[in-house]
Amino acid sequence: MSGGFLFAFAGLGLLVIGAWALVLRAHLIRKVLAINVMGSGVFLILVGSGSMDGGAVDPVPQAMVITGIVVAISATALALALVLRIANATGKPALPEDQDRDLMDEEGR
Amino acid sequence: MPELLADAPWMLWSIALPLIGALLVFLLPRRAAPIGLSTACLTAATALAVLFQVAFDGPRIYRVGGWGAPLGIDLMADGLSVIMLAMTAVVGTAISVYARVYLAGTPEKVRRFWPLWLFLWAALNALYQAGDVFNLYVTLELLGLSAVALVALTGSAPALWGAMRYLLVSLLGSLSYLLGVALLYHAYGTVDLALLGERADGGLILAVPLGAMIAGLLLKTGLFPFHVWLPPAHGSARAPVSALLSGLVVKASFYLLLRLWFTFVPEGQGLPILLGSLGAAAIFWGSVQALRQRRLKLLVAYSTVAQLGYLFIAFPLAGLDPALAWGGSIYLAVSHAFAKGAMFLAAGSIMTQGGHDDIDELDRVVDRMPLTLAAFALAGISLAGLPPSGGFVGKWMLLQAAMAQELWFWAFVIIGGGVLTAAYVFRVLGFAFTESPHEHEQHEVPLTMEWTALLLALGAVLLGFVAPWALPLLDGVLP
Amino acid sequence: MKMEIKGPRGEPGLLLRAGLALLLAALAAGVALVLVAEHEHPGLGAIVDAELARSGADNPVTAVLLNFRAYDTLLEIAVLTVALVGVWALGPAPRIRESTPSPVLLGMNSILIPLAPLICAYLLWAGASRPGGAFQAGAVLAAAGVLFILSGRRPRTRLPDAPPRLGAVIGLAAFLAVALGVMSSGRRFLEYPVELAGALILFVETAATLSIAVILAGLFIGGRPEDEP
Amino acid sequence: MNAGLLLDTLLVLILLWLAWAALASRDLFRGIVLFIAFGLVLSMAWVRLGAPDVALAEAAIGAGLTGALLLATWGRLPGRNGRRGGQDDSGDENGD
Repeated sequence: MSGGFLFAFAGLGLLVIGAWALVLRAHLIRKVLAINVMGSGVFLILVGSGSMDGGAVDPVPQAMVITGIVVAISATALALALVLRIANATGKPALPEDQDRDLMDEEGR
Repeated sequence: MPELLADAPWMLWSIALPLIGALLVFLLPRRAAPIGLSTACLTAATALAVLFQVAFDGPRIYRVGGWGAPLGIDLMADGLSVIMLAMTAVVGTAISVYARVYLAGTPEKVRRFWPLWLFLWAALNALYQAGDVFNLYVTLELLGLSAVALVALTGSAPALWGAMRYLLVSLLGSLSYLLGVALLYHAYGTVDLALLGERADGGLILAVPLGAMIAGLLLKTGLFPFHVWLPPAHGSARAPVSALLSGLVVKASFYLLLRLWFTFVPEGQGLPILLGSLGAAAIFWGSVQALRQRRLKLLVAYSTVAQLGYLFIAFPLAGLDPALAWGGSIYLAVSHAFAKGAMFLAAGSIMTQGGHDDIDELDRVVDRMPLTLAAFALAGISLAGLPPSGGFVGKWMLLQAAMAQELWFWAFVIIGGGVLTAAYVFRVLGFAFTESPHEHEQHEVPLTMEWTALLLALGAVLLGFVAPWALPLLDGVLP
Repeated sequence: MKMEIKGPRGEPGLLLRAGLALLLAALAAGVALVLVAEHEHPGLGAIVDAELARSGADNPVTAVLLNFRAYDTLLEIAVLTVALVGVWALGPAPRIRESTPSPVLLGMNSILIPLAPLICAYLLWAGASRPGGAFQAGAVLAAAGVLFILSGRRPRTRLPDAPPRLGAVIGLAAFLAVALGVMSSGRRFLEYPVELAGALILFVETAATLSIAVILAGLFIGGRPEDEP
Repeated sequence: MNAGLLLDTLLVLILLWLAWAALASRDLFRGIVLFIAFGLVLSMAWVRLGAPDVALAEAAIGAGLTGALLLATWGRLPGRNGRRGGQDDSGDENGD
């Protein structure tokens, strides 16, 4: 068992945690966090599974992950800008179906 | 000189030109409209050049950077690619012409619309010609982000919600797709589509990544029950943007789904029947919702949910004669792009004229804007699948495929969906002929807007006549 | 986006949770299965090593990013640009609260901000042979910009529009110019001549670094410059 | 079990815990801070995987700038400081 194997499975765990939170948390910033965690999970699977045979580290998945990280921050920035406009326009950073939900983030700022 | 032009790498230019144009309009916002429109025309011309190259010389491959797969990235254009490219070129040009006039009153929006739309067009052309699953991921993200930003352009709360939901769904879909790419690379050591097709040997090792990719793409295509994000996003965007999203953008993820399906040819009957059933559910659910809508643009958006369902009916029908079923599905996708583009553009004109899009309050549109109403009606004819429209050809092919195999349920779905489509189209037409009890503001609608919608709708009908030339392009693409 | 089956107070119900758990369990099982199975196809590491000498970079990751799969990177910079165009389309930048920043932050900044271009230059130069490269360097430069904004020392007068606009597109523009420029000598898009590859990569990376920094800082500001035409 | 594997296991456990805590904590600010920590630990994981280039990108972009963006957005949310953020040209109501 090599390190790559371990990290690939950690990536799988992150994917599951992120998907869970993406559906169940209402606050839009939390959904953005969840997407980012899921993305990190997929990146770990991509590189981790590539270095599972214990040989030299494959540079191709690494380059893909760097591309993925840049794509992720682009999407995150657009998403956060949207969250801010939604919060300013409606007073609550949540989608309409979650409007009546306790966002759990009001207290303890 | 002619040989030089015939051999030029138009595939590449169809991607590079809109990128250059997008940068130019972003740098020179004051001249956004003229630069944007000329870029749109040039891009369409290059896409049509690719169509001719492939039609006369067969499929082409362009090795970016000269490395070649698996180290480098290959672009490839075959019959399916060029059909989608040409569809984007024609519908995209019409929408560009419309947008130039439609947005002229709001210079603020002009500057925002053009760079995003040109980036979106570059993403579409790149996607249709990509031969590499990771490169496809990047094009998907480029497409998704520019589409989301276009929806948010409206600025109202519903549009912002629509954009946000669209963004989350789009990102979830791409991540699911990327997971599939990671597993494919792990299992087969390449991301080149052609090589993957050779190496993939079926079984669970292929099923898991393929399942993840297909699920992600279904999410992005908005197939029932993943359609929840679609009507708010498509219904709240500006008219040209709605036309782009409904006509072109959802087709991109559907194309990719087909591409994966044709490359890997999944075994078994379960998945095709599931996809077909979801398609049937989409047809009925989307049509019923369309009938119930009060606002015209939401009606048209729900109609998209329904018509997307049709594209998936081909999956359970492809067993006996693949060319018939897939050809019908692809033909429907193209006709829908024309018809739905025309419908949203017509809805935009109606909204501009009366200042609202309440269906019950439509006020003698037939007298005020006969051209626009004709566009709406012609587009409706193609959507409902009446001869001789493109929609008729597509549905007739699907129907033949169903009857040849005596699969009566699917035949019933195809016909029943057509009846429902006719019902919601006629609901709009009915109100367009009557007078509204209330007074509404009246605005002048530029003739260009009316004519572009009408020409697109005419295109949707005339597509019925070009089938004998278009369908042979698919030879060799289908499994 | 999901079919929400809600309990009281709009909280998602048990059914939704159970369905989601089932779906995720199936996903995890499937992925785990593919991960542990035996595979006969090695990755592309060996091919990259074989062609590394012709790529113009000694660092294999840089070689993949900026030569072998440079087309991906070009589109990715387009994605970054779209994000900025999209954020600008949403509206003008929210006003940053004018408050006196802490002396610690100011003191730290007077060291960090001049240092950033140095680190950036190092990362850019190192990227050819050691870990580092345009994205990391651009991020460092952007971080310096963000610190500068946070320190409240940005000019009170409105930011002019043209320089950030130009800075944002220069990376993609230079990349496209190089990619298309090499075609004039009968090569393909992005097909660098071997003897020039190193220089071209460095040129593209420098322009990209600048753009990445401008775009990332622009994304942080969160809206378009106010005096836009 | 060698030291390297022990370190990897520890990293993975911290990573999973941080992700869970960032997404499940009741306080959003705490969640964001935990997410930034998650990014930093993740960049250590990249080093362990033999991917220093990715580690640098992750630390600078994934943790650093994403974190700054998240904190800035959090700080600008309306109601946080008893003020509403600057409104803009969000115009037409029925969003044609």
